[in-house]
Amino acid sequence: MYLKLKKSYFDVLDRFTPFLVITTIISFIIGSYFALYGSPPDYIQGDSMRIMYVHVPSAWWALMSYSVLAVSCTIWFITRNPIFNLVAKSIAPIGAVFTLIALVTGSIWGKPTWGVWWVWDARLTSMLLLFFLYLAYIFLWQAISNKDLASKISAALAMIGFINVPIIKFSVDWWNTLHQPASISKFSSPSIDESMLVPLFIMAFASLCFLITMFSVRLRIEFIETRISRLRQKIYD
Amino acid sequence: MTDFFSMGGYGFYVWSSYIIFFSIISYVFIMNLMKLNEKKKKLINLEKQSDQSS
Amino acid sequence: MKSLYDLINRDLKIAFFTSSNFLFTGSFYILVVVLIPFIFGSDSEQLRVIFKGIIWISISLSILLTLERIFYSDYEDGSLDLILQRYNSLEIIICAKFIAHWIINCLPLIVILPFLSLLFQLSFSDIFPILINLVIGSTGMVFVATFVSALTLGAKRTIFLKGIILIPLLVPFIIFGVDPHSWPILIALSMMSFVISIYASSYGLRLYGE
Amino acid sequence: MKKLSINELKCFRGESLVLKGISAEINEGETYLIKGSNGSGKTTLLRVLSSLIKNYNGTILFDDKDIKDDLKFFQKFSFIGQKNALKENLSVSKNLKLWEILFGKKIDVNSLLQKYNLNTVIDKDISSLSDGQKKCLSLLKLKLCSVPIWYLDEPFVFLDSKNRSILVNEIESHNQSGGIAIITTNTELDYKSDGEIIL
Repeated sequence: MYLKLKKSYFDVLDRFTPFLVITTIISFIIGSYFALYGSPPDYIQGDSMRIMYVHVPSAWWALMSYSVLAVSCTIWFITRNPIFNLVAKSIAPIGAVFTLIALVTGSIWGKPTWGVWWVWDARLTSMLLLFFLYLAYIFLWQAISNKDLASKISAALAMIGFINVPIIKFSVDWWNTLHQPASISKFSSPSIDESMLVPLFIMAFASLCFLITMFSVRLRIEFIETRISRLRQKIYD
Repeated sequence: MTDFFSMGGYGFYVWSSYIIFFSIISYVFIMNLMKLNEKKKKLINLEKQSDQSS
Repeated sequence: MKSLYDLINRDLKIAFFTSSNFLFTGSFYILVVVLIPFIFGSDSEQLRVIFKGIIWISISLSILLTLERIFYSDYEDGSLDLILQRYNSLEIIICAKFIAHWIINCLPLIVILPFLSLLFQLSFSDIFPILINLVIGSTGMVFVATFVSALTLGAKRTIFLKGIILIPLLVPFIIFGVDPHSWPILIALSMMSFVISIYASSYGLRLYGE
Repeated sequence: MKKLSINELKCFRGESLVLKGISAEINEGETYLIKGSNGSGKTTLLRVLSSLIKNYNGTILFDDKDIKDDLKFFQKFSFIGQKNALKENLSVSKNLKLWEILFGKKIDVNSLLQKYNLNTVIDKDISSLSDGQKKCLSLLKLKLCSVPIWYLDEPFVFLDSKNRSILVNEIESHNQSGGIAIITTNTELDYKSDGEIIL
């Protein structure tokens, strides 16, 4: 039941944050330079291909965050160590932000590529549903006033959502082949040139650093909140 | 220079997506840091209170 | 077996006594379908296509609207305590809720669907695959709705939150339900959601008990 | 000799310890009061005792059997909570029909309602009844099954003096037939009890 909070957790997170922030900023600067200037334009899509360098990393990390969320909820179910719940709780909003970014930039990319802001492409649609899975998880935490109950229920929901993600992906793919000619998806087999991989990986690394920074900050907020509620109980008991 | 900003005619799309990306990211970053500082202050206050009471 | 029957009987009685009985759910579906020609005009070729989709929209809406009747109304007035005390097998309670809710909410649509399809000049051979899919798909949707209802017992009464939770989970059923040949996948999905639902609902009810 | 014995009962709600080691021995035919201020865990204690909350430390024995292991324990008590298990938009008689199903027996409606003089409201909707009348209806659940233990959560709230004396008589006759009654209260109650648990 009890979360054993050691002082050392705080110390480690505190010491690493400035380092992480600096790495994030530097790698974003380098990444942006390569993404916007230092790489050649794509020979089919031209310079609009540059949107990929923010879109694709966001989509990757959005998916990864949900996996982390669901896996830590699963581990929580097995070990009942509340720290895994806090991990899940603090990664959810960041994942939601990345999903939102992936959706918006995907739609902006769609305009020059397909000529429209949105197509009901399998990937975009499953991304949209993933966004709602994130929202459901976050709102559930807010809707239940009893934090203990909230942690148990949202963990169960996250696991069910995780089972649902591949089903949604599979079914949306199925629906896509049923209703639309497959040629519409230009994303599906992009022959990525080596010169594009460099900025892509730098931007992905930068976004990952940002994710880790935010994650550690949010985790610390959760730790502090637990301590605050415990101190309150001690004082007013 | 104008070449760089026009991005071969795709300037609006490319720049708007980068602006959106970085503005959302910095908003999230600043909001969370502010929240962290606020919570830290609250914790320090409470710790003082509990030291006094005990 | 007797307790299963008793619980179903009780839910059906509640539905029968209040405004949520079969007549009303049936008219809900008819009214939703009546809206179609007003929106899309009276071109019967186009209407036929839209009609098949609207059925699924109306059934997911009706499941969403009645979500709180599965467990929440019993929880709110304290009957759930009594039910948990009298029938100490959670699985039976959950199965009873599945069946009762399906009878109240989905059966009316399945019964009136052949008559509704007459309005859109669809023959019985057109409607038969839809009917099969609807029977299987709506069962699965009820399984999903039941565990969402059980898990959100402690949440504030916000139908929108429950909608955000429920609708992404219903998407696969709708996608496969619309396609007339995908009933084997629908059966698999429904069976899977049955298993998940038994576990998740009893977890939710147990948490509520604590 | 049927007795309910509680041993070092501890229960967490979230992170806070609500029940801090409670022990009591309640013999056949006794009435115990649970006293405590608001939020001190009276309802929690009753829910633990009726094994609706299973997550606790310590032991609760009834008739020398642990209530966790006794699958039949659910048929040995009646729990009257603060929620009254009545559907607001249905009439009294329809609500009784629902109870008939839940309790699995025929109810003689008229003689049951006679108990608290509720015959006049039989066709009224629950939502139009007063709080006191709802409470009386809720207390009628005690008459629907004969069980050795009664858990009553704030039963005297909303009751007028006449109905209160009816309930007191009920509890006394239950005690005389060897039953146990456990009553929570947050007000000073001039009720003669065999013991008290103070939270």
